[in-house]
Amino acid sequence: MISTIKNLYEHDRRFRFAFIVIIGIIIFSSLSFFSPYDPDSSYDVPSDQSPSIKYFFGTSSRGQDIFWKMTFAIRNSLLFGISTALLSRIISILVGLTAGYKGGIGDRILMSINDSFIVIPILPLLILFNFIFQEKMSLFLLSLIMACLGWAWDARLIRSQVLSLKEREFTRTAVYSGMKSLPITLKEHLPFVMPIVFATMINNMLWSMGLEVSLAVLGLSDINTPTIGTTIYWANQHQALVAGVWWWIAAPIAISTLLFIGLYLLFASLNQYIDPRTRLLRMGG
Amino acid sequence: MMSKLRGKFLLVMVVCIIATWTVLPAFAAEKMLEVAPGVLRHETLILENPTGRCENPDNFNRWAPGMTTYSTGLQQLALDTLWYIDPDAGISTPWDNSLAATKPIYNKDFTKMTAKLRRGIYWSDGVEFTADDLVYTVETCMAHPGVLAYGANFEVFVDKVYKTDDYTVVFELKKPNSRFHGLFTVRWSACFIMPKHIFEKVEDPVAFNFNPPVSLGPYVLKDYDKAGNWFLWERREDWQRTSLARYGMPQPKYALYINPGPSDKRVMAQIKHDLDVIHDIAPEGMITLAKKNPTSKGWFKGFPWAHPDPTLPALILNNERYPLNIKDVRWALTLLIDIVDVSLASYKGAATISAIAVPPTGGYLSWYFDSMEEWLGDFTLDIDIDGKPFHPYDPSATLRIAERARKDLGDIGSQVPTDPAEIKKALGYGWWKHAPDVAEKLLLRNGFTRDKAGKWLLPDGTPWKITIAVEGPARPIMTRGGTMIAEQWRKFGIDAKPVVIKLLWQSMSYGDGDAFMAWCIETWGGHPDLFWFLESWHSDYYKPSGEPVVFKNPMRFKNAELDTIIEGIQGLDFNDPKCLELGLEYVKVCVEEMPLIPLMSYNVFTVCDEYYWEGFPTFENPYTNPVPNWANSKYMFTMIRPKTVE
Amino acid sequence: MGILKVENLKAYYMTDVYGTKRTVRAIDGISVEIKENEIFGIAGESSCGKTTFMKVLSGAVKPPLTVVGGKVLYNFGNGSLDILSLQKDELRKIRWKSISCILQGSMSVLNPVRKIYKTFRDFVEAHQKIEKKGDFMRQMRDHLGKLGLPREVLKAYPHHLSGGMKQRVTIALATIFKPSVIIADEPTTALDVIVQRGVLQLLKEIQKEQKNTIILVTHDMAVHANIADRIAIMYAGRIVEEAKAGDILENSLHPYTQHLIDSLPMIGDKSHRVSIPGVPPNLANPPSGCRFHPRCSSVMGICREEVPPLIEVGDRHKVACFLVSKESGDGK
Amino acid sequence: MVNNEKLLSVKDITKVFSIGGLLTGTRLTAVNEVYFEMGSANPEIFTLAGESGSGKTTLARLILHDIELTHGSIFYRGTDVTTIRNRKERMRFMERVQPIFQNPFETFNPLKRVDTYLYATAVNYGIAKSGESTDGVVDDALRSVGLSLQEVRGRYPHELSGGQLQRVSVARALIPRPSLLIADEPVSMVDASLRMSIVNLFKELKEKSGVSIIYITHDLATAYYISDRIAIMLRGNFVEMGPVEKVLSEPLHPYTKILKESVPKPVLGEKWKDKIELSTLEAKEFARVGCKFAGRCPSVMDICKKEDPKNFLLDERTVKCHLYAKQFKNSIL
Amino acid sequence: MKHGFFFRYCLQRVGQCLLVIFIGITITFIIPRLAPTDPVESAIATANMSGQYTHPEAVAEIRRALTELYGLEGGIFEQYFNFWKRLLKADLGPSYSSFPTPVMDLIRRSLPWTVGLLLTSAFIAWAIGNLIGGLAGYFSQRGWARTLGVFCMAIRPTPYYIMAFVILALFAYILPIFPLSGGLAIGVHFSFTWRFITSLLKHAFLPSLSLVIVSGGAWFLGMNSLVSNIVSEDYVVYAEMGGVSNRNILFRYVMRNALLPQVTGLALQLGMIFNGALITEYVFSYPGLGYLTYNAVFSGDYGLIIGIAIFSIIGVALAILIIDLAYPLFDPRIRHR
Repeated sequence: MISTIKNLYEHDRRFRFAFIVIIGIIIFSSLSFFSPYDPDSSYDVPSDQSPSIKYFFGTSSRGQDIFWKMTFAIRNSLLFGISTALLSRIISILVGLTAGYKGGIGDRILMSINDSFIVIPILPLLILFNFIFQEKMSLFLLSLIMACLGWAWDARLIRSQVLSLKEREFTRTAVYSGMKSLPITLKEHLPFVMPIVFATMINNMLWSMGLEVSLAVLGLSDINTPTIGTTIYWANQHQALVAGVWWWIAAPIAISTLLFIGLYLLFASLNQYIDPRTRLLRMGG
Repeated sequence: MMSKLRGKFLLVMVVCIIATWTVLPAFAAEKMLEVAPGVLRHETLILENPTGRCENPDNFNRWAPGMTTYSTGLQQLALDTLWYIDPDAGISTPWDNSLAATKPIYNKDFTKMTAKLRRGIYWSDGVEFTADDLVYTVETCMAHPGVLAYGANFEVFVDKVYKTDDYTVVFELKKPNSRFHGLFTVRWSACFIMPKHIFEKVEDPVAFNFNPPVSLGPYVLKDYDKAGNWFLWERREDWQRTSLARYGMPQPKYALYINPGPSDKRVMAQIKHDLDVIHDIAPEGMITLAKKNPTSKGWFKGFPWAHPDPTLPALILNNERYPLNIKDVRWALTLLIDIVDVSLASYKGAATISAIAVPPTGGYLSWYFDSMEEWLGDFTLDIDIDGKPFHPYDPSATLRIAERARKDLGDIGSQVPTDPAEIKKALGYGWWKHAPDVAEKLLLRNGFTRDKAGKWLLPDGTPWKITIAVEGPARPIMTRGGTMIAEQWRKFGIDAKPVVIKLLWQSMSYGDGDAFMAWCIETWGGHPDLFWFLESWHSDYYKPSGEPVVFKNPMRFKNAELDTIIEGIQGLDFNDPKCLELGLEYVKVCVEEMPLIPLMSYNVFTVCDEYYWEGFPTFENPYTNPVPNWANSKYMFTMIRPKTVE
Repeated sequence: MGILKVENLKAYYMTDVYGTKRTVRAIDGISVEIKENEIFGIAGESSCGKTTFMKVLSGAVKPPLTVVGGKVLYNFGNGSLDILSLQKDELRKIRWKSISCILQGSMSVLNPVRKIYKTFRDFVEAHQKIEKKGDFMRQMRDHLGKLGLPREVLKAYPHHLSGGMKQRVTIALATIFKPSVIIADEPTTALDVIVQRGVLQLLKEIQKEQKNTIILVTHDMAVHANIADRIAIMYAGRIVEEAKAGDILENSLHPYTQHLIDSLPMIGDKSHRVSIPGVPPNLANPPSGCRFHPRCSSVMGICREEVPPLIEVGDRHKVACFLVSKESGDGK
Repeated sequence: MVNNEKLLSVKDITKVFSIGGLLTGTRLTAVNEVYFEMGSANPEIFTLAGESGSGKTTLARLILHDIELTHGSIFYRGTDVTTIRNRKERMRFMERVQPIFQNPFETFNPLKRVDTYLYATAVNYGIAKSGESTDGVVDDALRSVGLSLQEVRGRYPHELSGGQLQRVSVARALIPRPSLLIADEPVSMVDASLRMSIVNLFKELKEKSGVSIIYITHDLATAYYISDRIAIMLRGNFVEMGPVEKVLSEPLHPYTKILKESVPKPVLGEKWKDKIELSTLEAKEFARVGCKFAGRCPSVMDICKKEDPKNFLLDERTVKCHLYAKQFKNSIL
Repeated sequence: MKHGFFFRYCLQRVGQCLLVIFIGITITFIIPRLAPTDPVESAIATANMSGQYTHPEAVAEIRRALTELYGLEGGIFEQYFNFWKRLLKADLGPSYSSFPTPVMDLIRRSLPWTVGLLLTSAFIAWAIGNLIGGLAGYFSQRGWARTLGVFCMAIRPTPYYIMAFVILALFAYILPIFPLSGGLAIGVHFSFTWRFITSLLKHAFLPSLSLVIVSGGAWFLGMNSLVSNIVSEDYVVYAEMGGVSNRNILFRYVMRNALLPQVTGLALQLGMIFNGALITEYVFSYPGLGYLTYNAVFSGDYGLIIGIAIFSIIGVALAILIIDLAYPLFDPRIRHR
């Protein structure tokens, strides 16, 4: 693990940049544990102050120091994005591997369900879920629901990859070595599927965090939990865009843009690193 | 060589395509001199329709269920009814006999009401308006009770309705009702009169679209958007044959009601002078307009700009829920609120606060607030602080708000009034003290405790949790205020949380929650009578949680003293001065019991742009309510004047 | 001189993957001269550098492949031309007109979503203007007809064609301009024997008719035996023996060549045959001296230390082995 | 009961693929009523030879029960293997019949150490119980192919040569001590200099360990070199089957003749003389009614284009060609 | 025989499509039944909120009348059965917030706007994103390609709401070139006149631009990486060896092949239409389905929400079906195999 990072850090410029950015953002979000203000308190500082030495990112119209507020927001959004992405990755890997490897009726059933999830419009569904759970709708629950809705396309990608892996001779070697289906998919196929998993992971994070913002803009998320979405929600409530409090919106966007370029490059370089072809080259093949 | 050339050619082509695509509609940049073909901008008043986009723009049947086009100018400019009460001062008086020639005439025991109608009023298709129309309206609505508007009301009360001549209609009532005329009295809206000659030809008045609407008001529908974004009205040639003609000619030849989109866009549109009357925006938007558009005018000349609606946003507590059923607890929660912060959070200080259960608007300032001031100062809670009874009223709260606002607003802080009398009128009289120590005592004596971390526990030792339901972006001001209150309670150690409930009014109706940031007290504004909303507070109409409430008692508040007051008002004539006395008694009961925590009037940032038109109603000249979706905003049309645009 | 002269060519793959630096000496000092109008066969096993050699010969040198030293000189009748020092445009001009290629894996060299005639057109258009579409189609049909291919293939997609047909189509594509040199890298490896026979015969006929030089690379000695005029044997990035086909097959001098030929089974002969012992060398870390020495049964001390030079022993018969250079007297 | 003596008996098996092309769908008979037997008394090497698309790999997969057959039956030592349903039966079958694959570099997952497959095989078939005895079993198997555990342990596929990998592959297949190996083009991806070592290994396995082998190849030279019997396949049919010396030295079927002639020989002066006819579209040949070779057969007759020839028993072999119908009446099947 | 296969393939795909639609619609039927929404109470609450006086006794009467009118009786299975019965007659029931207007009418009114705006934008974005992405992937070493890449990466995480708003502010306010809101100028109605067309284009431009930037960016990134894989394919290398011009290689060899997976992606993108539309139409006050959804959300009209969801499901499933059936046009290999 550490040697991997070291290796990448030394030899991949993209990784180096991404690594520094991500670490910076992680440090930034963990600063939330040392925040002098509660995540939900307001009017702690003068409102509408533009960025300065005293308030790095300025203050909001709600009298909050945006710097500290963002530490919470980024932490929550990041956790939200990661948990949604991880959960949906697990589902899509399970479905993709099973459907791809088992084939037959099981595959057809799984793929029909899968396709249904592809065509269901997510936003109206999330809105309906919001009606159902009302005040019980927490960020965690939301991530759970989104994970259940956001796996389908990626499962398809994984499945098609497994379909071709299944035809490769080493799969048959494993079969004739007496290995059972599950170990075959997990041990033989998963490593080849990982690049897709990583590539879709970043997309899924983008997607889920984007939807979180959309829901927040519509007032359909937990407005007490600071996230990128609720930050924009509150800024909106105070008409920050026309009122000229641009830093209230610029701060979350700048950080999330940085975060995503970081994540994108991180996964791109990581993907290249774990790509079977490069792995072979690395091993001297 | 060849391929090189082709490569360049391709590049040029791509650039061209992109360039055309971006520049193509650049010739769209034309100055808006015409609103629509033939409709000149300077002859047109453009107003915001706060309903936004009307999904079903073809339906103008104001009486049918599920109609969404009432604020498109329909109820403001095309419909009319017997009486109007202005929430402010009115052109002459708040009361206006519109289609009626006189005030309502009741018999002694209020079982019969006679309405005299004005003569010489004509529908836009040339048919004269007569008693037949009124009788027809009542009968048609009664025939579809619960479906056509007011039908259910008529069914409850009206025994018989008939005309004695073409200009006199008599209502015989099933039971005494001293407020029956209220059904035909516009404050926001009321039962409008149907054109009999149109509706009687229709098979099903419920499914009828009433398109194009035949107008009884001074404007007729000229054109509308099939997609529901705009509605254009044109002044009637025969505008003199309408009730409004008494005040002169409506000045704008055209009125355009539009959906201008989210509030940021309304601000942009007004700065571009494309929107004359904004219905409402966030206080920050108002401040932006105040800074950027010198012709933008609010109700007040400067801070707090907003027009106070005769509506009282309050923290509606569910009086059935433990421990909110304990008076001490309700009071403790009240004393935990620092109204200065709430005002700043919700309105940036531009709130008109109210300590009592009536909105601080229109005539109510003198009728109720002036009258109550002394009593409130003397009022004590039955708890001793330092051996002395505790006086919770704090008359200086608004002064502190003004001071804070002045500081917060920066360069336009100077607009905040400094004169205490002026502050009173603009920001309200006073509020309850922020007294956590007293609240603590109130709670402790009811057996509440704090745990080690300082969190409050219920007497049985379980943590105390409260949710405050807010509506989210649908009502930003209240969401902001509710969130602030939750924060204040939380800081005191109560686990309070604001939650966005999309269907707030529905869950409030079922009593599904602890506290709701909403309103259930609405008044005439221009008339002191409270019966309008108070009637439903009577214990006869009480509904327990789980059952939907009837009308305006979502607190589920039951009080014998209040019942007496309500019954008292019911027996009095609408204009009897004793009503006000009983109203004051009601206010006292609410102070004692605190069934809901009154906060402020619903200040609406209705901003008028004096670029094309001037003479909009203001606090100095409060001839009508400027809020453009209210039916009585029609009076504005006769009072404004075109401004010569350079 | 001949049409192609390669002088002490060295081309290495230099990779740096996350700090793991590797240099694969795929071609390590090759000198060869190829005459006009002959089929020159290059034989060798997998990863002996023969495909790399073809890449360099066709001027397709892209990182991580780097030419470390040497020259590749062509002579198309107007002076010698070092393909490694040409500008992109100059290279494009001589490609296909003077040098064309038939690549290994004909299955994937044709654009799968393009009809054959369109691919032909792309290649032709790159070098000359097509005035009329009709003329062009007629020319192409004629060209295919001469090669004995059905003209319908022009309207087909690659996936419609069998592997052998695809390979023949690529041959047709490679010979449109009657290039002086055709580089054919394992053109028949993936083909069935009957098809292979057809393709090889086709190549031979073209060569006869168009009088061009074909550089044919394949690991299959039997193929060389059937078609090549001269054969060079490559081992681990070097040429170990080069001679007329007959000499290689019947009078080979290098132990590797001898082993290779001896190990080939034949129908009608069930006598025991053995493989060359040991494993092919790793070019990232090749053995010292003669690269064959770890597997050679006649290994001597000198073989481990010095690289045997390629010397001419008979009628244009060259060999790089100390056994031979000792016999012939000196190491010249 | 009769089948008991036979190691393997393949009866009339047919495999039809439905190729779901969008506009031109076809049913493709990849294997057409193939019949052969392998005795259990003496181990033998039986070669399936043919060009690509002849159905030899499909036949191998059918015998291995990797794919379902359309009809026919396969008996292994008297048990019908087509009825295998559960894992237990399948394991028992795989213990006896093991495959060797074409590409040694593909046989093992490039990201895994090769020995893991050896250990997995030993453990899964219950050949070895404890850790040490597993080492022993694996080492024995490797030694029988001329390698040792030491050389292989911890190595990744790319660290071994193709020849070595193919040996490991054979070693793995040998661990459950099968009596039949099915080797699908085992040497086509192995360098020429190493090829013979693998081929010799098969010979050795047959002779010393008594393992029978089905050797699938397109290379007639190696087929001649090691096998006892050979079947020549063309578009799913066995066109000629019999002892290898007979079939390859004096082929009867025109296709076998052309095939044999087309094999290039590494000797001088044996160059091809006449041009040959090549098929342009494979699919056409599959769809052909009558003899599949009729399209390019030099001795084609009218009947060839109409009727599928029968198998004629002739000179210790079967030939599927109309040419011999007149000469011999004693057709089988 | 030959047609049989095509027919069977189509039948199979259509069957699959129907199954998917069935499952999708069933899911959208079930979920809102779990929600505690009550259209009758919503209607009464709305009237109540808007300050219309109702006598307490009259409220009960209204409640009774509306329950009957809305037809909300019966158990869940009965409702489900009736739901399908109506659905097969293309009836989605009444909208509660605009009672008794059928949901179908509301959707029919809004659908052309959304489909027009989003379909066009999706295709433009697809075309431009892939074109530029392909160019940038092919010339990946050039400075402009890298700059574009970074730009697209930066665009993606920007919340769409903000992006749309900034575009609006820039081109309709700061540089008042385009109208602030709506689908058509005031007084303009559907007709085949120059005025109508320019008005339509003018109003559609900004919303479309915002969509194009966002999804074009995604296509760009996707195409970019696809191209960088394809440039090392044999047929590309071979064409380069044959001296085929860069332009031809780029378009006919690289992009043509890279487009194949992007075609499938387009089908999916069409599915995102219904998600993307909501915020776009809200910001630009564009009178399409998204705005309708927005209103439905704020009035708790779940009948309408389900109606829109059903439309979306059918639309997307059909889009995928069509692209699947048309795919052989793009990939000749599918036709054969």
